[in-house]
Amino acid sequence: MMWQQFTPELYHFAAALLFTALSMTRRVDNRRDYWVALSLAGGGLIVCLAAVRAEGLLFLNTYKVDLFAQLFKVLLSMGLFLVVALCSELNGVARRWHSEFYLLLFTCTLAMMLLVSSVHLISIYVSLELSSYSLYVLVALRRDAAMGTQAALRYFLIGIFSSAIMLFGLALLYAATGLTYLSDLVQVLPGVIDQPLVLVAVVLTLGGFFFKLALFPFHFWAPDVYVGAPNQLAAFIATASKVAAVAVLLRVVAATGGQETLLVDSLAALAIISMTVGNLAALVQKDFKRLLAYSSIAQAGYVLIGILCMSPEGADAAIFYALALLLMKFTCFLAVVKIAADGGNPSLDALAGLHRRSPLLALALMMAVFALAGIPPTIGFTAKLLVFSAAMHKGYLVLVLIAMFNVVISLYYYLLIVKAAYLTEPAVETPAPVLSLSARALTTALIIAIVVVGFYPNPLIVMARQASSSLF
Amino acid sequence: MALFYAEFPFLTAILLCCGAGLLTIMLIPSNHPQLIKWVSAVGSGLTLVLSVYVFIAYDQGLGGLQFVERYPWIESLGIQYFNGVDGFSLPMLLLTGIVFFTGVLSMWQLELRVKEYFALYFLLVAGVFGLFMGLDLFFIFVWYDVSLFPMYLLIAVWGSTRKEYGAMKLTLYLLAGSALILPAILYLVAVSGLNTFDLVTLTRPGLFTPFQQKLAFLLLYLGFGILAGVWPFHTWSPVGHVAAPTGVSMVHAGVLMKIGSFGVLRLGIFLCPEGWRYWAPLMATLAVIGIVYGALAGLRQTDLKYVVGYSSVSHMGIVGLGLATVSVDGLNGAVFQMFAHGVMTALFFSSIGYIYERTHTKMIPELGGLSRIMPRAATFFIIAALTSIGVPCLASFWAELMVFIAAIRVFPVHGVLAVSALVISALFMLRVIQKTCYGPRNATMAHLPDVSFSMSLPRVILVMVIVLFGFFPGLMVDMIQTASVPLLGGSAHDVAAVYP
Amino acid sequence: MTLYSLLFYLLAIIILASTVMAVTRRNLVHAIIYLVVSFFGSAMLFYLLGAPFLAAIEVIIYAGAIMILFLFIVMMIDVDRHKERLFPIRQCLPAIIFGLVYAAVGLMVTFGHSGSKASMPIAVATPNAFGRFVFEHHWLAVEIVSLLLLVALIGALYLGRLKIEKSAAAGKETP
Amino acid sequence: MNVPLTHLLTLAGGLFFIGIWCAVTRRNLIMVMLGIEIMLNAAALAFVGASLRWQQMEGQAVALFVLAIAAAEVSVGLALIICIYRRYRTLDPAKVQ
Amino acid sequence: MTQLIQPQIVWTAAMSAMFLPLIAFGLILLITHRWARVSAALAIVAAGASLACSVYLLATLHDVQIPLRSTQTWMMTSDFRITFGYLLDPLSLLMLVIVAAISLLVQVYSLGYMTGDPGFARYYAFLSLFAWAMLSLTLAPNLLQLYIFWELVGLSSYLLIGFWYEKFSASEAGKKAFVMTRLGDVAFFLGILLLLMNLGNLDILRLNAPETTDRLSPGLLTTAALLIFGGIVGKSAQFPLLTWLPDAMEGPTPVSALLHSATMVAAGVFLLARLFPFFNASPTAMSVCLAIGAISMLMAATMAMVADDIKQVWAYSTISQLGLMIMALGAGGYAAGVFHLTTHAGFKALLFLCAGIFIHAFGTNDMFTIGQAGARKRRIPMICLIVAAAALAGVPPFSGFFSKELIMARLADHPNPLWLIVGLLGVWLTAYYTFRLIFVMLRPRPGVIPQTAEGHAHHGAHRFAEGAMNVVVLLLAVVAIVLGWFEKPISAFIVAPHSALAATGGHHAWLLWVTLALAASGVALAWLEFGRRTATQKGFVEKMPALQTLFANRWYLDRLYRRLLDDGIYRGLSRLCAKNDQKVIDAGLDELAGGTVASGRMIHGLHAGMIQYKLLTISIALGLLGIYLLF
Repeated sequence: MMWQQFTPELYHFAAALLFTALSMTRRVDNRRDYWVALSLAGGGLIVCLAAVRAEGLLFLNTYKVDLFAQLFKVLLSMGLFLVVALCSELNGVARRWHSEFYLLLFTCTLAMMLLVSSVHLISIYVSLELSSYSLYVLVALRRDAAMGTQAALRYFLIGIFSSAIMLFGLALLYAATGLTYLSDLVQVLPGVIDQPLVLVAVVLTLGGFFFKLALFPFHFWAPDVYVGAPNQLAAFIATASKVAAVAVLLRVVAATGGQETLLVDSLAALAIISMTVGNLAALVQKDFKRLLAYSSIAQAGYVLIGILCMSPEGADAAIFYALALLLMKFTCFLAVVKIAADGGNPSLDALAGLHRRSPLLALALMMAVFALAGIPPTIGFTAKLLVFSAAMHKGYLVLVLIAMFNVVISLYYYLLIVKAAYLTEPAVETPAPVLSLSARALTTALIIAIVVVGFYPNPLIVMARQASSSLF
Repeated sequence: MALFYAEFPFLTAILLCCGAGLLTIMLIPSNHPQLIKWVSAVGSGLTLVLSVYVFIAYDQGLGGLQFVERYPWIESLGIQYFNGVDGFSLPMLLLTGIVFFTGVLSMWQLELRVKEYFALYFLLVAGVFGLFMGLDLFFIFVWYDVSLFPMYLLIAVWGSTRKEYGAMKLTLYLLAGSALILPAILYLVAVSGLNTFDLVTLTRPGLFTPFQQKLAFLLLYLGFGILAGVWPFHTWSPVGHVAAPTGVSMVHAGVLMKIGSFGVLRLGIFLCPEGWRYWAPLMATLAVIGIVYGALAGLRQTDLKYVVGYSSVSHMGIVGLGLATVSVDGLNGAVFQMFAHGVMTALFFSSIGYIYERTHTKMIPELGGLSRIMPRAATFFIIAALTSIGVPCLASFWAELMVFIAAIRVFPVHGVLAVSALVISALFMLRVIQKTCYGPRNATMAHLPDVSFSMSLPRVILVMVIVLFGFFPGLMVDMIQTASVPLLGGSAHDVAAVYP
Repeated sequence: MTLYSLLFYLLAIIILASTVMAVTRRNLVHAIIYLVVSFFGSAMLFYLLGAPFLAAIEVIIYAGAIMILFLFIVMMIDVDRHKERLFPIRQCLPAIIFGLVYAAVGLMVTFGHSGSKASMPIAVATPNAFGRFVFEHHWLAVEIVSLLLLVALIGALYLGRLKIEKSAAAGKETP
Repeated sequence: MNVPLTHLLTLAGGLFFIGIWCAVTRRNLIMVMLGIEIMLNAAALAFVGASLRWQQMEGQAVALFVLAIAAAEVSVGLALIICIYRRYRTLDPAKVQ
Repeated sequence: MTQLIQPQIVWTAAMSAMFLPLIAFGLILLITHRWARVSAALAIVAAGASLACSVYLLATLHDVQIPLRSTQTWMMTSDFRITFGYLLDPLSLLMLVIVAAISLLVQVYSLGYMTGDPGFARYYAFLSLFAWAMLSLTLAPNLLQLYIFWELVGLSSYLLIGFWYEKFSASEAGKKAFVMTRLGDVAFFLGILLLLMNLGNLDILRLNAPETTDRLSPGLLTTAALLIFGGIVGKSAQFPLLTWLPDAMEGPTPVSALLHSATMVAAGVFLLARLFPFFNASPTAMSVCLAIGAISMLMAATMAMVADDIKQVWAYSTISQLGLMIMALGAGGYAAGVFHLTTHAGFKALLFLCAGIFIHAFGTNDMFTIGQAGARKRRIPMICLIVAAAALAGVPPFSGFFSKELIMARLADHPNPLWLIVGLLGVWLTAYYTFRLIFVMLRPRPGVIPQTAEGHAHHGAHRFAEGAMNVVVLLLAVVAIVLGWFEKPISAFIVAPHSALAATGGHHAWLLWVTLALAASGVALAWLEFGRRTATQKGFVEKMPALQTLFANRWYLDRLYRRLLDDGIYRGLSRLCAKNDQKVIDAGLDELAGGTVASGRMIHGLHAGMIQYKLLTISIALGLLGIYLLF
């Protein structure tokens, strides 16, 4: 019985093992790795979908399988599947390391799945570390090794620094309460949150998750890593990794009960600084991926608003936002990958004339960008609406106003992307990005998803509500 | 039969016309521009017919909301797909239908990226229609943005003078407005504690405290005010209009600016009547500054579109003044002015578009003698200008009359200033007419052809509308009355009895 | 003051002092040696705190394996050629300021916390019990850590081979 | 043992701070790593102390995992540092750009 | 009698009188604008039918005691109903007939005058538009309807003055006329609103009722009256808004005859008469009327003394005569003012139309040139011109004599003798400048006869054109001759509703002789200076350069306005606003955007720093957070 609930994790573990084995065989053809990975990732998605209604507590209550976790597992496996689908031309990674690439990708996904289900501080910590280490190594896999190792070093240093901070926070938390199970913390924490030690402990603990979400001040890795990582991996970091961070943050923050205004205020301050810093810095970017990195810092700020509400509405909003981010960011990176077919880093100028070279891709990019900017009727708007609505129900009018002004600032660079794709003509005629039939189908599906989910989000919101009900 | 009409979703049908038009255009290969234009014309014509039908079929005796359509949409948030029309939205629907149709016809000569243009155009107009008929705050906001964001591409791709700058400025500026509107909406929904976005439910009196109303109204007023060209948030208007192509200018100045004032009316005034009364002096002051300032600043402009842009600022000031008076007359006048200004500006831009297309200039000093060169085009322009200076028996006059009556009663000083601005606006428009249409024929342009009969169709329609409502203002005012009188309490018939 | 507490304060002073020394050494080898002393102190403290198994592990892994690894690397890449500036002012000044802040916050936090003023009881987790506990309660975490070590292994392997490839291809990697 | 937890936490805090100080100010990648190791050690110390305070083994278990992770960290980190050193011939983070 | 009148027929007649020209206007614009003759025919038929209806109304209703009123709602907003309808009382009936008659005559005349003009159809359309607006104005039963058509009349005036829009001066004059009258209209409109606010009603009959005026406080009454008088000043080109009318002569001469002398500018006086009891209730307002009328009359007369342009002379004279009428009304001479309006309409139209014939024939406006070119040889217009001039100068037995007599008598009744003196001075000046012109034309200066191009394109229809014009002027001359004899019945007719006000003034036998003597001396002086065989043709004013410049420059009023407009509005306020828009608001926004981007650049720069700085930032941020949380 217990193992059935653990199927998605086991599946991905097995997949990772398979790639471990594959990495040891002689390389015949990269296509083999791709197809294996794609089918495995597809299978993983199906498994996760099948297991979505599973429920139970495993491993002596350290591991909780509920709708919340299973939903996020679906999102994670979807993210993995989408990213793997982009890997048909994995030119950013040296050919001989493709198996390791997939291996680490699956391991990372597995780690995140463990993360979203963990309800014990130890398992949260170690699975967080596992996912981080997979990513450090993945980033270093960039074919242009100078760029890869550079980015990996920064990522690594900031990562371990924040994980050390988080660890110390956990230690303080443990010292103050003597509890390690989230379920216990939910009971006790709201009562003791006004103690300075607990407050500091919580804030330090959150640092590790903020790192994952690329929130100020733990966001410094994002621009370098997005640029330094292979494009597909950057897509993975921007999507799946964020989704997992949202999930675990929701779990942890919800445990604090939301009664302490100091904590809420400081989170709000971080959210505001994060979005402001992200948006302002993104204004002047020329490199598409770096721009997306800053934009994701800003988006993290928006998500945090939903999280800091510590209310069911806020949790719904954050969950929905995670899904939205997955779709929007992935669509952007789809464009990145397709435009930079050689695996390089496209600049904004590389988008010039895209509307002629590939109207579909341009349309998808435009929709994704508008969604990121939060313009209706796209999924991004609905997500923002939910987040802001939740914040407003808590009475955070000023926060919402500031966030909305950030949205306006962000619009500028999003429009620059649209302008690059739709208005400017390329100085040198560049070949049209090759979109296979399946890629076309994928792109179309993404466009439709972005618009339809944005316009009629009701089923998903209902789903999110059910999922978040276990948090409070 | 009546049952059938009541049940047929006419309002959704209008939206569907836009949607179907959009899809059809998307499916037509881009190498059939003529077909695309015809599809656009048919689609927009259908919306016009439908909006005229709705306007006529509305039962004025009954008043209130009619043609109501209501389906649950996002239940957990209390969001519904909720459409309906009343005396305020019907003029706007009619206006949109007219401007949409004539806007399509005015762009018949377009050759660049025809498919994309009309697709975006349809999207834009769908947003406008949706907003005017929407009664759910969520949808109102969605439509608001849907009507704004195609604007960027429409201006930046098909525009002219400083188009990228203008497009960026306009889009950012207008969406900055939405940065105030969305929080205001969410704030009201949150403090109501009703978990609904239903406008009608939220209008229930006593739902919000005076402070909440003041706060929310201010946000809504500033947010929508940007789009309505309220001084000092008006500077996007000249820049944007100069940059935009003809059809877009028409829709933008003609209809989109109305969204701003309509938003203030529909959201601000309906939801926060206390706030409305509280901020009315501010509104009136800004409006009067806009009226005078727009006319004065326009006096020195040399670009025709700048001129019209500033005149729009001035005219929208009249709308604002009407709204600020908190009286039935003021509301009637404001809504009527919204309609009249919409048609008039559409006519303006349509004529200027034609002139620009032929002469390749819209700089006033380079023009002259147009009345001799292209009499029809010049006539349309002159009629628009005369409407703009408030000549009686043209639609705008009545609106201004009502606004002034209301304004003098409530804010005497503001009213006197606003009335005095009539002189400046006359000076301003007549100067433009003199410099462009009159004077000796410009030899370099002498060979240019006049508007052909078919090409003058959109302008003729607009002129006819202006004259029709100029001679029979009752058609419109009676309609608006059905909404404005209940809004301010009291029924139309009681009030009428006071002064036989 | 019992012997235990005396020992604790002694160890605390040793640990802090040797760590400070480690941090302020210009010579990396010296720094590492000081750190080893600090870690030994920590191990003793672990023992004192009733974690004999951890104390052993600390000596073996931290003071042993990890520090040796550092030492290897330091020796291998002969950093002393580069005269680094100890504590550049641009980093030092903000660090001093936030150090003061930390001190204030830390004192406030630790001494403001009422529950931990009481002296701690003495207890020992025998390695046996500890091992049983870890594998009963946290075998999932153990598995995860093992995976983590695998990933680290692959990473080290990859990174190690990377430089060989690089030197072979003279700066430009072969795909 | 008659030491209150507060004192232990003070010790851990001091170590943690020295670790941060080292990581932040020493212009040497190896010293940065060492600083972070000190931070981890401080956390482990706090965990073990708290474990004693609450008479549980959870804290000790965490410390165990911390050691394991520190090992992994060092291996990956030092490998990276070597790569960097090979390329830039320096460990000064200011010059590794 | 009343029971014999069938309301249905009256309604139909009034409505057709008003709307037939509108229909003609619409038809011409929409359908027949390509066919000049059809358009003209349409317009003339409409005008003729209007005249017929008017005459019918006058005939049926001339002895009806109670004014007939009919209104229907045009538009209704909250508590205010804007109505459209008609008010048939002696004043409006009289005015209706005048307007309809002169419209028709001018339209017929224009057949000749405008032959061959490319804008022939447009011209008739505008004339019809004017006729509609003017007739509706005349019949307006309430002030708002009056205001609406008042504005429309202004519009048609604008269109007609700028009819030859290719001429800069014409379009400029049209603009000027519109804007200056607008200035007055704003005051008028404000006055209307003031009344509306305080009375809730704008019905003219009610306004004139004593119980209404009693309800208003004197201050309010005076304010309202003065504001409305502002409109009158604008429309009737009184001081200080008088400079537009001379410029308005840029329009075709028939237009000047119709709009700018006989009917439209008289609308101001008409309004004053219309609201006479209302104004009468405010002595201050009446004094202001008197003063403004007097100033305008003298000022314009002095300008006329030095003008060489034949139309300009008549334009000044129009202002002057309108001033006189306003004086008359201001002095309480209701019948005098209205009767002078009537006679003036006839003879001033005649003056213009005669002048038009000369202008048409010789292609110049300069009276000296026209004289040299042989104006004398054109008998019919010359005689008619003399008849009209005599009427204007107040020479018996022409119509002007009678009406002026009435006015002078009225002024003599006024307690302040100043007004009588002013009026008499006006009489003398009028006689002088009128006959100055006549003598100049009769006695051409010896010299080269300039070979002027024939005015407007002359085609085959030449004879027909002359015929049409001559018939019209002859008709009008007859009117100028005979109208004076109907003084008594007309006065009685119009005074009827205001019998309470029609205080019969004392009879001043001496005044008749004084007036006659003054008129005669004026004519004589004109003859001395211009008409004698040896005359130098230089007036006594022209011998005084200072006065000559002052008068010729219209007392520098024009220049003053120009300065105000150019420096005050264009270079001052307008520039301020435009610059503020560009340099402050817009530039501020751009700065804001630029600043945002610049701060973005700065923040981006911070991110490019060394890794340790980032760690440092994290630490500092945590420290700050700690401070916030704990302190």
